[in-house]
Amino acid sequence: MAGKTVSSEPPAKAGLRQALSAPVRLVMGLVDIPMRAWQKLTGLNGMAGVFLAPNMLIFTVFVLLPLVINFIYSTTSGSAIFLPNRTYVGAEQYRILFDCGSYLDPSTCAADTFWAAVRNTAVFVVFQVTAMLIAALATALILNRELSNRGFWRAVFFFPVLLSPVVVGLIWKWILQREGLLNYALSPFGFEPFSWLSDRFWAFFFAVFVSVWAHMGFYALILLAGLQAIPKDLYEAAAMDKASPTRIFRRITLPLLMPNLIVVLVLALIRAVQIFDEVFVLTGGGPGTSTMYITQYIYETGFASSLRNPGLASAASILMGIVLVILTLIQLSASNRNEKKGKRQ
Amino acid sequence: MSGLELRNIVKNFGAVEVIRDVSLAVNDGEFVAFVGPSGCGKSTLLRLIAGLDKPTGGSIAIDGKDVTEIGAADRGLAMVFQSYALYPHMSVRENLAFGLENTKVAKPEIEARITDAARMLEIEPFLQRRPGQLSGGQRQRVAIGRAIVRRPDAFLLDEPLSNLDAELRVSMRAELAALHARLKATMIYVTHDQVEAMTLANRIVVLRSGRIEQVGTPLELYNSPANRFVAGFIGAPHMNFLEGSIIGHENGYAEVETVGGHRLSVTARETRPAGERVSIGIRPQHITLADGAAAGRLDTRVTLVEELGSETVVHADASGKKLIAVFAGQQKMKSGDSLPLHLDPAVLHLFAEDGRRLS
Amino acid sequence: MSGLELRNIVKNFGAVEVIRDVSLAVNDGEFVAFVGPSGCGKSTLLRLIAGLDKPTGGSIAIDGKDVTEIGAADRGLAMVFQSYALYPHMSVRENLAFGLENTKVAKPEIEARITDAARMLEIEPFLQRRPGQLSGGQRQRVAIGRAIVRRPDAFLLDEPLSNLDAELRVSMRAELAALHARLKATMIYVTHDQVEAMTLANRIVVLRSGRIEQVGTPLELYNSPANRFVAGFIGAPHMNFLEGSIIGHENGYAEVETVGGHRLSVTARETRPAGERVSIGIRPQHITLADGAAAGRLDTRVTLVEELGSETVVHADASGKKLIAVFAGQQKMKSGDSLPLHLDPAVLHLFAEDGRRLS
Amino acid sequence: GDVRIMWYSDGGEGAVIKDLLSRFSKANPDVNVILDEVSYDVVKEQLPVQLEAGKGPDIARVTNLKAQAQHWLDLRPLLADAKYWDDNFGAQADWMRPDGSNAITGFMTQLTLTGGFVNKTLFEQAGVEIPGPKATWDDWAAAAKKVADSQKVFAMAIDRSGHRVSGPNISYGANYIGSDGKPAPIDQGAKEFLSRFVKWNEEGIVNKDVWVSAAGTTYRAAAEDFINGGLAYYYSGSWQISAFAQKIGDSFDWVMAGSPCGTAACTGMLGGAGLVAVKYTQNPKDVAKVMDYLAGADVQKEFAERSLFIPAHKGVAAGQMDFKTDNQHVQAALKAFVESSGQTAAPAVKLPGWKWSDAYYSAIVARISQVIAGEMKLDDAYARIDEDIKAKVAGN
Amino acid sequence: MSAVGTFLLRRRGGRGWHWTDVVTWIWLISGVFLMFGPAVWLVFSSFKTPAALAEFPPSVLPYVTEQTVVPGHDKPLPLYNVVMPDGSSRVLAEVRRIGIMGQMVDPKQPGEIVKVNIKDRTPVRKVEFAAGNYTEPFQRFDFFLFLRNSVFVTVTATAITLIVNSMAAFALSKYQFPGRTAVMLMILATLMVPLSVIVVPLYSVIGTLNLFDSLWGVILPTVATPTGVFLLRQYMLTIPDELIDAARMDKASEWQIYWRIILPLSAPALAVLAIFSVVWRWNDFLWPLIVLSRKELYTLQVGLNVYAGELNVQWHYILAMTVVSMIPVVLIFVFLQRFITTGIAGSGLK
Ligand SMILES: Nc1ncnc2c1ncn2[C@@H]1O[C@H](COP(=O)(O)OP(=O)(O)OP(=O)(O)O)[C@@H](O)[C@H]1O
Ligand SMILES: Nc1ncnc2c1ncn2[C@@H]1O[C@H](COP(=O)(O)OP(=O)(O)OP(=O)(O)O)[C@@H](O)[C@H]1O
Ligand SMILES: O=P(O)(O)OC[C@H](O)CO
Ligand SMILES: [Mg+2]
Ligand SMILES: [Mg+2]
Repeated sequence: MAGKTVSSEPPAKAGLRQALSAPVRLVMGLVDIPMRAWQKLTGLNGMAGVFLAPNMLIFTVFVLLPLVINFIYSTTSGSAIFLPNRTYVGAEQYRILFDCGSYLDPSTCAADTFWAAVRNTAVFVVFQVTAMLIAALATALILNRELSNRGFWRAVFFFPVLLSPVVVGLIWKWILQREGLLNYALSPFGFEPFSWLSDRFWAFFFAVFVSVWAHMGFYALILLAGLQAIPKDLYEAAAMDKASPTRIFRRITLPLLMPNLIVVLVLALIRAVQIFDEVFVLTGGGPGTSTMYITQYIYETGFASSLRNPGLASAASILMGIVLVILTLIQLSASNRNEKKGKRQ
Repeated sequence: MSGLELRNIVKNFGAVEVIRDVSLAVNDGEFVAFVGPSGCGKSTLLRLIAGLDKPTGGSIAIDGKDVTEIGAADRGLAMVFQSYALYPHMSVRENLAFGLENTKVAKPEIEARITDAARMLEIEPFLQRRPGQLSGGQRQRVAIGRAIVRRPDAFLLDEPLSNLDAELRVSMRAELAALHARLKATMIYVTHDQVEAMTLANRIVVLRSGRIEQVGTPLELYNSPANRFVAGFIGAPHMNFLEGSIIGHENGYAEVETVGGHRLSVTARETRPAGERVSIGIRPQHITLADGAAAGRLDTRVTLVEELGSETVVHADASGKKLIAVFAGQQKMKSGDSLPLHLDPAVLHLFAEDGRRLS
Repeated sequence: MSGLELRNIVKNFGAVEVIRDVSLAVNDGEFVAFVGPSGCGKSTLLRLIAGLDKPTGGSIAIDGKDVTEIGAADRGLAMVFQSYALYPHMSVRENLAFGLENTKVAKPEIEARITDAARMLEIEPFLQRRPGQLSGGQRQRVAIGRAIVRRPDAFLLDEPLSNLDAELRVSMRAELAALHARLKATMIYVTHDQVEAMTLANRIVVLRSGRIEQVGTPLELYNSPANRFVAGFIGAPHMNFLEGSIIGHENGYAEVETVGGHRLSVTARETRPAGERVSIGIRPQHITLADGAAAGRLDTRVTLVEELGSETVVHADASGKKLIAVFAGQQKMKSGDSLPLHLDPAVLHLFAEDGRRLS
Repeated sequence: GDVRIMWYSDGGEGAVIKDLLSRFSKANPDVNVILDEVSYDVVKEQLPVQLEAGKGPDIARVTNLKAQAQHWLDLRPLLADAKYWDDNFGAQADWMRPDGSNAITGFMTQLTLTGGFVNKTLFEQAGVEIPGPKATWDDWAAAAKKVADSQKVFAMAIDRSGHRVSGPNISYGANYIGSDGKPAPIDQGAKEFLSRFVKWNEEGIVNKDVWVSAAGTTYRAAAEDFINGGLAYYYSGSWQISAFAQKIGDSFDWVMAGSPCGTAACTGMLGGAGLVAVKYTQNPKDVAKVMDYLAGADVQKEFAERSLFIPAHKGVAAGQMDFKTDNQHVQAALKAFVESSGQTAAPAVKLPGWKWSDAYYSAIVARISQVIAGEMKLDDAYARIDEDIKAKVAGN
Repeated sequence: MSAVGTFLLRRRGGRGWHWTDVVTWIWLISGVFLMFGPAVWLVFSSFKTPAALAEFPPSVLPYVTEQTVVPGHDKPLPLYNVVMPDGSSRVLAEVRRIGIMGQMVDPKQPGEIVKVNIKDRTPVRKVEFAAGNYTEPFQRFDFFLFLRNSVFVTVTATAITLIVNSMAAFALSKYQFPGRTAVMLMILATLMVPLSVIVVPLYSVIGTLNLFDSLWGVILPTVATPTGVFLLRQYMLTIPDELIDAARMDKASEWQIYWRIILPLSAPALAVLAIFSVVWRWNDFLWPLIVLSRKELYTLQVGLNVYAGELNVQWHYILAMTVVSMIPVVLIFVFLQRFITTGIAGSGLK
């Protein structure tokens, strides 16, 4: 008997809901007429196409097409922005990127900054995604408990997501600079002022920390929705089975959360690889190039200076995309296995 | 374990009163069945005992210890949910093993218990399947299995056999009885099946709208229902009731005038004033065919005949009042036949207008 | 509507064969019950008829029209799911209205039908509640209501009464029968309840491991089961089987030697060679107490007595063979008593070693 | 018709131009001037895309003038008095037109000049003499270090920008422009200063944080340290003046001290933002009208005085300026900048109009900060700078 | 239980503190400090004058130096705490500063000038909110126009996002059709390249479609977000297929199944996506910047950005406007998060 907590609405509110839903019903009813006709014509499989169509149309025009154009860019050179004004160079841009003495040592590469960025990004992603996952999961689990003032607590953890990356970067820069809030707070304990962001380790640490800080609420919310979707009666069954909280987490929560965990993992990974704005504002990629990530490289190469090289930037972005696709494929094959598992019924 | 005591339990869902002041003591090792109309609060009561819900009022004690504030995991009970609540992502085997792993039972022991339960429940072929790949009855058996393997001090079973076929139900019933005998565990059993309640339970608790109507051994309930509700509820098809009024009393018998001016005498413990409205109850199985013009004969007309093979259920009309009678074997009656019935005073029940038993 | 015809239906789930070559014709307006052991494929067959699953092989025709490729929504059937499958986000009223809104039934008509169904199912007080706020039985009634309000050409009901109490079940049964009479709709009804199957169905289909064992009217199945499986499955408690071997034949009777050298004669249509292994079936209700030293008397010892109030189920041991007998009323037997039984040749069934009926 | 002006602001100049334009609108009701105020990002990232697509505003305030010169409208035929423009804005006209053309495409809304700011109060407190006008970078470093040691502050800082170190480089004789007009390899002059700069960073004379705390070409200013009195000498530019006026207030005294000398000169770098007409306009005549109005001497003077900018208009600059501030530090600093703009060395005047200066700046800033961060040797950095620039030239 | 205890109702039954309760509390409290603290600081900072913003060490509250009117001086003079040579301390007003010496007067005895080394004085400060950070931008530009554009973009884009994505997610989670995995992968693969990288190609597309300088040009490219499809699809996977079976038996068309069964049951995920979409669209900066070049069409974020110049950024305005523009999204969050409640999809089933 799951869902005991579902309460019936007071009649007044229900009435309001009915009134509000009337126009929606009308519109949806109208849409239903052609939909039904189409369904008659094509059966269920035809409907899949209908449901996909609007998304796919917008998607093809505004996402896929630009991506293809982007690929074509990567085969051209020059600073011109529009394709017709650019010169075709084939794989030249890729050749430049891959022109290395040894791939393990960026300094032997023609595009040494690119490879430094690749290496930095790889390390960053490993730590950031792990930290992100743990933090988001912990937050979601805790927000999923029966707290009073739920809305408040959720807002607390979601709040940073509302801030633009620039503001995020800025706030933390102010906190972390040599004369910043952190040093100020530490001074009573006898710490000398320290330039956190000029230190390789700490700059990296805070790049991870701040990006987790800024986006954790986003993932926590996804996980929270997923947690709430787990039927209550399974927890009741587990309680009857004398399961400890840790075992409930490992054997019930985690597997049933898997579809949503996959969302979070995939998105977190993609976004970690694409990390840019807030870290850029925070560390600018420094000290030296130690927190310079691949998107910053692309941005610098393709857009920052007046002498842009969009071809090289595109090539780099295509490479980044390919790596991401591979990583995502790996994750999804895991999820496909889990899809069947997570299903009730 | 495990004596169980409910003291003045009340449970409300918002404004809806679901359990109203239920008190009940269940002895260690007893097998108690909860019966009652759909929605009367059986499952709710079970959930309260389990610790899955908190009562709005009253307290629950297990073995004399107040457990009202103790969580479900710490009460040491096992439960078969009416909705099964199987873990959809685990195989049947894992579903069964989960509770044992939680209590750190050794691996071989887990294996043994699962094999045991699976054999008993006839689910060996499905141990590797997920619940989603099972039929309704198979799922229900897994749900039972999950409780059984735990060997808890007390079982809470919420209609555990409702989706099983007759044959399987009989064998499961026997298995549960054997289990009860072997484990000496307290069992609380919700069922809609009269046969289950009658054959399995030491005592039956009859609930109605969140109140206990009667508690007693199966035959007590059958033979001396405390009131008209219990009388009607226990026994299938349900008892026939004939409205009537007291004419007089004589040697512990009450003379009652009922449908069509028909007069019946019924044993009565109490003397009620003449003219008072009463009702007479008679079980369908106790109605016999009147041979010839015997006294107390009731003339009726057959309206519907239900052939069950081993017995025949006859619906009859006695001066506008519907009666149901059950005859053994297959009868040659058909709708429209006239049917003279005999109501033996010895098997009649008498109830006051408020439902209280008088006989 | 709606004649229904299944032709050589096969359904596999991966490697698991669930339905194996089922052919069946259901007449327009007929009430057919599917019975069979848990997991035999009843629900699967229903889902195939509904169009929710596609058969692996074979075809389905409704009113002579092949609908194998037609989706569920266009087959014009209504279904009560074994798992209810209520819309959890809709109130009971909305659950009932949904199907009607889909077919553009007028508002007042919807209102009327819901009121009707709610009265019949006794769920008026809960119309505003969500399924999560209902008891198991209440949910089940909503599931029935959802099908009923639709007034479809044919109903598919998957154990619709399994979670209702006896009394309610009886009245629901009557309502369904009335509905069937009124709507003249074809009904296909899966049940584990023998009484339901026997009283409601025009014909009963007995399934076993995805195959049809027998199709026939209730009494046909009860009186002349086609094989030992059907014989055992129909009737509760199940038929007793005594293993034995043919000694000889005489005027349509076969002489069989069975447990403890006991000899019985049984009607037999076929002559079987002497010495062949056969089994004799006798329903528990047909066993009577032997009075005195009558011929054919079987000496047994009582092992278990189950008092059901209206009848008594006695488990007895006859030279190591377990027998169940049902006696009317409450008997004074107890475990350990010796019990001489009489098996009337007229009510015995004879089955060949492969289960085929011989009598 | 409509004339759209894309305008970004560093400070209060947006309000000023709005004011000036509203006067124009009153006088010319037939021209509908619309001021689209945007962030600098728009000018930097969006405008180029629009321009290449043949779209864009009619007039824009731009810093990247030369590289986009092909998009600017030649106003010469449309102007009432082209000679006035040549006379007063001719010095920078080359910055905003294709090489070899004589087009008039717009004017500089302000000139900027790099130079050093001194925290006079710190020097006084330390009892250190402020070096004189002919003092070299080494002198300044030595003096600032003394102040730093005594006052527990940083001695020097230079904004993280290739443009900012190019003045000092030129002062030591650097020349970026090769004989073919393409970039020359980094020369001894540049190395002279850059190696000093690296050394000062290592010794803590220069606050390392500024250059280390970013990668690539990212701009980082050290203004905050200076504003907070944590810096004795800050090499930045004239645009800081109004911010200083606002933020430092009365906390300490500061002066603008021109650019220190190297072995070859004592030059800063010129720069600034220009207001240019866009070729793709539908109303060239109205555009010219607006431009003419804005280029007027009165308007120029008022704009500079109210915005606290160094005027690019020759006549106005030569005249008496009355900057609208009551902060005497600002008055003084602005005057000092106006004066020192005269000492700008020839290569420094040329660079703003040279196509490859940005390639040079980026390479220097990216690689030198890697050296300071300890990621690279100085000599490798020089090699990388040359390679980076070569790649840029090849790619364009 | 203490007052704090009642604030937090614990899920695990029983008396006393389970370790999970302790962890919960630690997490929540540090959450307030760590997640919310910087935000509070941001709000306070938005009330600081540029000078106070640039000040180190930073203060939490916006302080300004207190001033007082001293007879004989036209302007109010700043007050300082001065440590006198004898070790005592006095509050003096500074008339002017010459080099490292300040000329001070005691406001109560205006005649006498005291010379003080500036090292020995510290300003007397009080909390004052610089409301001008808020009011000036409002006067300066068309806030309400920008607001209207932002609202239009946000609302429209969110509505379309929800509908279009949920439709696609429905198809991808509840239908078996050839190429389903391929479509899913393609959708995901496009997440892989950040927007900033494909801005130029996208710009050409927008140009071709004549959506340049149109709010639809801002809206359309964002609505087919792969994130949304992916998020919704994964959530819909958890809705039991049997409910769809039931609806089909109820003669519901697929469209009705979509909007009457799937959509309501996906409410928590839809709420999450709605929150995201609102936040994204409201805060979108780069893309509107590219598409919109006329101020009549500016969204708030674009409009507010005029304070970011090349060499100078007027943080006091930007912070204030950040706070202002955050208010609507916070409210929307608070409203929408209610829908992230117990999924009930399972409770209709046995
Ligand atoms: N997805 C599946 N994969 C494999 N086997 C399945 C799957 N679904 C059902 N089965 C098997 O098919 C058989 C028939 O199932 P079905 O649900 O039709 O049984 P049933 O006759 O309705 O049983 P019950 O009376 O228990 O409801 C069962 O043995 C079940 O285990
Ligand atoms: N969340 C709820 N809100 C309001 N009423 C509820 C809620 N949950 C259950 N009820 C009501 O409480 C009563 C008791 O429910 P319960 O499930 O205990 O009945 P039951 O005896 O188990 O019935 P059944 O035999 O049908 O399973 C029912 O009438 C039901 O409608
Ligand atoms: O690419 P997505 O789906 O993550 O969408 C992100 C938002 O559009 C960012 O503004
Ligand atoms: Mg129940
Ligand atoms: Mg079934």
